[in-house]
Amino acid sequence: MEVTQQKHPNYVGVWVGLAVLTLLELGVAFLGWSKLVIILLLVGLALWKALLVALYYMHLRFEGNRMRIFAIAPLPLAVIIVIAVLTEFVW
Amino acid sequence: MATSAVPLEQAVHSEAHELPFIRKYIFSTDHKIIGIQFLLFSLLFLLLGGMLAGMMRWQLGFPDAPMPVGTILPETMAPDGILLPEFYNSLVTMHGTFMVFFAIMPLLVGVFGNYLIPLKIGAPDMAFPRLNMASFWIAVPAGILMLAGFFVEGGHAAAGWTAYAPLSADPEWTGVSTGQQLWLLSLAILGLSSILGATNYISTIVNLRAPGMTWFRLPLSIWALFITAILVLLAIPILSGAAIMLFFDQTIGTHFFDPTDGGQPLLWQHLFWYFGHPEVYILILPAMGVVSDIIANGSRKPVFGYHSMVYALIAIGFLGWIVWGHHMFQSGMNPTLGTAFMISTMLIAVPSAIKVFNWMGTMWRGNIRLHVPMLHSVAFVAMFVIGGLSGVFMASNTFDIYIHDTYFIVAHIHYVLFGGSLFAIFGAITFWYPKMFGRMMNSLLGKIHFWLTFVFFNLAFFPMHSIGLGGHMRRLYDPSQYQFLQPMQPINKFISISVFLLLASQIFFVINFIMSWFNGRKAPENPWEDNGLEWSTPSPPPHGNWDKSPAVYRGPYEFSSPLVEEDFLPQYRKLETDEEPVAATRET
Amino acid sequence: MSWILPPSASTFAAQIDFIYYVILVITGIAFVVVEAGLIWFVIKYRARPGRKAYYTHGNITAEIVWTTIPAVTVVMIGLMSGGLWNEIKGRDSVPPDAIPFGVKAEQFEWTFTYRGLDGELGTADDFSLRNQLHIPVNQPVALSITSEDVIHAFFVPAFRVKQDIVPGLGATIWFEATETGDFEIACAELCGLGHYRMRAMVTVHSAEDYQQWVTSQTTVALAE
Amino acid sequence: MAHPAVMRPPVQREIGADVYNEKLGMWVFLGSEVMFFTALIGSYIILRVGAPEAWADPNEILAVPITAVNTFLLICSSVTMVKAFASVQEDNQEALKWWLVATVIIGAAFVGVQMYEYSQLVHEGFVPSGYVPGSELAERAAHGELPASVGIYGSSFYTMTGFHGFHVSAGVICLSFVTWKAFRGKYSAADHRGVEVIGLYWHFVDLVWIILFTIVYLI
Amino acid sequence: MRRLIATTVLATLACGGGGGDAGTSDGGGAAAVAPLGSASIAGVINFEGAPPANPTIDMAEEPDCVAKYTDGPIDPIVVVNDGKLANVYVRIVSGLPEGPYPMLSEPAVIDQDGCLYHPRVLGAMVGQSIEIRNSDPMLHNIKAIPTENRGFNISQPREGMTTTRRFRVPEIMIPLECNVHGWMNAYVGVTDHPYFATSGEDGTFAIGGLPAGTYQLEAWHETLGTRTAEVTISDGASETVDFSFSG
Repeated sequence: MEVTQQKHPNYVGVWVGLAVLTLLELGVAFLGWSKLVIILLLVGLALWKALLVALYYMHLRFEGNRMRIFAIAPLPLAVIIVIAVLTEFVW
Repeated sequence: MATSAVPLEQAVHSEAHELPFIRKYIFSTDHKIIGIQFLLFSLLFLLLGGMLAGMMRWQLGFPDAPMPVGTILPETMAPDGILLPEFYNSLVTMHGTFMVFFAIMPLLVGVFGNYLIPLKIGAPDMAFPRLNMASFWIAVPAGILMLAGFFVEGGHAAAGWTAYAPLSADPEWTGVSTGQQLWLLSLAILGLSSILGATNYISTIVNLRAPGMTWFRLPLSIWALFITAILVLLAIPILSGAAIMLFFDQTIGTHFFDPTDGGQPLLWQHLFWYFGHPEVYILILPAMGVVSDIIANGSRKPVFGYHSMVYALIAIGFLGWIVWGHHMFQSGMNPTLGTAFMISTMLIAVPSAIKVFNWMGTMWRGNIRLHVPMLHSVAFVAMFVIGGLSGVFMASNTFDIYIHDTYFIVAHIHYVLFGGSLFAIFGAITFWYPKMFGRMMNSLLGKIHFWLTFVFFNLAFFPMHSIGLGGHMRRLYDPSQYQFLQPMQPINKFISISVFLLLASQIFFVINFIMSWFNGRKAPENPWEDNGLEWSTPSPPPHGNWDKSPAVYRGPYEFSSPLVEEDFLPQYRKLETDEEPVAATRET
Repeated sequence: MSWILPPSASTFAAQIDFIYYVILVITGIAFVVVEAGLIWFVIKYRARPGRKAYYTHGNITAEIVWTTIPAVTVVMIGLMSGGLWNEIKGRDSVPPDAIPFGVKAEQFEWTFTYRGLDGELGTADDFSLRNQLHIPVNQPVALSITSEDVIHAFFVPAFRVKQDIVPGLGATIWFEATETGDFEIACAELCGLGHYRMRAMVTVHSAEDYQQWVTSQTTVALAE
Repeated sequence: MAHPAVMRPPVQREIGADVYNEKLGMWVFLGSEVMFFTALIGSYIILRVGAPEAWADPNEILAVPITAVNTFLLICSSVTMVKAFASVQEDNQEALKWWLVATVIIGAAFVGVQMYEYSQLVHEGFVPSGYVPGSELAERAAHGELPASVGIYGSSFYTMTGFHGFHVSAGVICLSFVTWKAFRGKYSAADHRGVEVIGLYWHFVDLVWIILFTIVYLI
Repeated sequence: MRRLIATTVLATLACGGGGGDAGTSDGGGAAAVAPLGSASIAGVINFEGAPPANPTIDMAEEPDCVAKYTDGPIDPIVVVNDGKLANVYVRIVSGLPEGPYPMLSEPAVIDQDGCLYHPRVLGAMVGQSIEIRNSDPMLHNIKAIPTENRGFNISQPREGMTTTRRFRVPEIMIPLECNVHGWMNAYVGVTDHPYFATSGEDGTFAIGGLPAGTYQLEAWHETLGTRTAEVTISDGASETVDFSFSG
């Protein structure tokens, strides 16, 4: 039914990738580095995994732009509230 | 989401033949029936909310005087007919809750969203009819839970409709435990209903538009409902999340909003208003939409600046997300944030102004028919302007220091929600009543109801500006406690009496609504000589709305077009010059 | 039914009221224009048989005009009140020479703590009064307010002062009274069934009266 | 009687979002889910920044190894789900059924492990309101090995993971329904909307867990 | 519509949903039980040493209350009249036969007068109605903060109002407070039997209607702590038990 998408992406490959990234996360989390670096790394890895799932498993990679817009539309709102409230503590 | 996985044709087909009463009128999947169900549901709560307001006003106008028939209230509410402060607080809370969540919102989104969207875009039904039915039948238990709160030990929620923590988080501060929990539970459930509804509206408008119904041929009412649906979809979950956290604070001893153990009371306000401000636009955008339709019809003239009207709607929908802090100017949040929020709030006045001027532009050089819907719509514009302008005072965070939490705010919100939304709702009900029930509403009763409502509404709420400027705090059980408020007591009396008369004048609407249902004048297919697709099908429309889907040849507001000698040119009327639209409605 | 603000008794009040009157004039004009326009249109263009409305879809120039004018106006209003806002509520707006007071808000009382003669809060000669605040005139005062239970709001109408007091967060506000006399303090945030009774008085003394008053109170406090 | 656009998906796909209703609807619904988890996760971040002292280091209170296993389980269930989708696209009914069954089982296993994790934590004395007085963890806190009070930590931990678990459970139920239909041969290469739509939801829940696992357990 | 609301309220009240006790009589059955005996215990609470000074109350904001006092209002925490201590709550802790015990049909009355509670220490039986009165022309709210029972927080905005509440479980002691007047404190002792008493201004107390037996007594004072005593009485006899507290 998805005419736009003939051959499947390498789902198993993505799965391996996710597993590896998870292991990486576990490694990083218990390194003795400064908290900030670790947090940044972990967030980076998490986003990377999230992106993999969204692009391949949820096939955003193969959707039209309209669907991509639908998918990312709420994210700015999520960021706005968190940032705004955090300013209470930051300055 | 198994429901949405059900292939739609089954849903539609199974409805085709004649159905037993219960499937046709109770558990119906027909968007028209569901719309009418929402109408009755929310009108009931509108009535209730009005009653609660009446009790409050009695206490404010005549403190210490026993309320007429107040003695039938139990002593936990009003011993010998005089309200108790705790019950007064419950009234404050529940009046707000009923009106916002169970009256205005379902009236605009639930009723007109359901009824108009498929009819106006030329679809046989919603994209997910069963989901649609679910969204109504989830709303009902929410309403029942909300009502139940009045009858539990400790009374109903008494922390205001904004339920500021920690007052709402710990029964110790109010003596209310079960009531507050029911309140939160009910809102979480209602939230689910709204989200399902919004999902349905968006999918329907995006996917089910009739051939030729391009985005910029959509009536403004549909545009407004579309933006509203997006706001509902994204704002309500925030409330649900916050309500659940507060519910856990109440029941299983979590500490989200409890400052003594790392919690943050301000977090509740941020979450609530991050939902709450889009909510404000959820409550006004659909009203703006239907009013645009009715004003164009009443003026027999295309909407002035259709495109800028659409862009204004979108702008409001977007700006609505970055202004929530203006509810919290005095809450002690970061003052720098305060300034930022003030600017964004000021900006949101612009699209509103654009809309007002465009409505006036639409009436300018029109051929205005002052039928009842038009009366209400013009009143909407007039009242909304007052509400909008008084908003500028509060948007200035500095002057807000003084009027925050005073009756000035009360006046403002009622000019927007009553003067605005409710007038639009009365207009819209009268306008689409013939389509809904196949009968016209009585025009004379309608005019009487309009003028009484209009006069008493202003008599009731305009003076509130003045006492607000005098510093009169809101949510105050007995103003006479303060010396500086005592001189305002006469005005309070005056307001109260006006409110009673305002409530009384609604009787005309109730009578008109019920009488016309049974023996109103039979309605023709297109009684208002309007252009929308809904007028191309019998009143009331059959199941599936059309035998074959209507084709759309032009925009929704071709009134007084030079192409024809009538002063209206429906979207579905094919002129020789028109070509058949292709099924694809993709923009180019 | 008046649009005049009640008498004011603090330095802020004058400035805040000015902003109010500016906005009042601007919005007043807009109000008259729109409402008059509506009424005029309804009368002038009411339906007449055999007449057709003027067929137009709008006018770009008009749109631009009535987009810009409101935009400019509101932004100006915004900038105007923004400056004053920082003066009143900015993070470090409290003048150094302001007299410090401790205020405790709880259901449904205000407790005011005075620094006594030694000019220090938190010392032996501090003394507290229930629902009574005494301050000198023409002298900035700083109240550090904390809440014991729920959110309250410290509101002195005559001073145009209002601040929510969030438990665990507290707030420090400052103002300078310009009139002697008694003024009412109200709780402006619903705080429970006794909210409407959460009322206190602020008494503004002339400088010398204030000194005498503090002296007398301190001696009493030390006596106990 | 009804509008052809509704009757046959191919026609609809011409219209609007370029996808059939159910898929569009699911994406729209996921939008609201994003905002719901924003309320929870956002609050978590805000509360944690506001009161860092109330949070214990990773693996101090929460058991990372067991949840790491759980994470792996969820990732696996995602790949089985997407495999099921791929199979139905190729009209491979057998593969579809068994991949779906596998997904249901792994999903249920995830919920089971989470239940076990909760019971362990409660047993050690970590509950939504903080420490259980006199419990093992409370003791360690008394000796300064753990934060003195973890009320807000417990509150947000249980609420967030709990609601994710709730979503997984809901997913498992819907998946079982879809699996049942698959066994009745309701899906084909031509029309497999149910499989794709539930898949979207399932992957979304997995995606949320990826975020949760990182910020709740690892940071 | 208002009528509809109200009637439904009443309906639910009737089935006990309304929280307020609109005259429903708990333990009414127990009232039928005859006194278990005729023995009685009486005694005096002595106070040794100099009684601590009670703080004065700053009532300036409530002239109506101040007017009720000749010399400034004092917070009666420790009330000693020539060596006798008032407001001590004495009850039988153990030694009683199994219930049911005779129900006290008279309500226990606590009055708010001059912005103070009278009495300051009140004894009540489980299910016995506690009648709360407001004799001040102003708002008092009454907040009960129990640990076993269900608490309440009600208001009496006008003079002469009375509200009735009951407690379902024995609890020693339930603090009552008024949040409008932070100094107002009272304590309610709830027992499942009627054998308790509170020492009056003269420091005396008396417990009657007891069957013969050996009883442990406990005397409770809000700041001075508790004292216990044991006494054995035969039917119809009357024993004297004195307690003594010191500052």
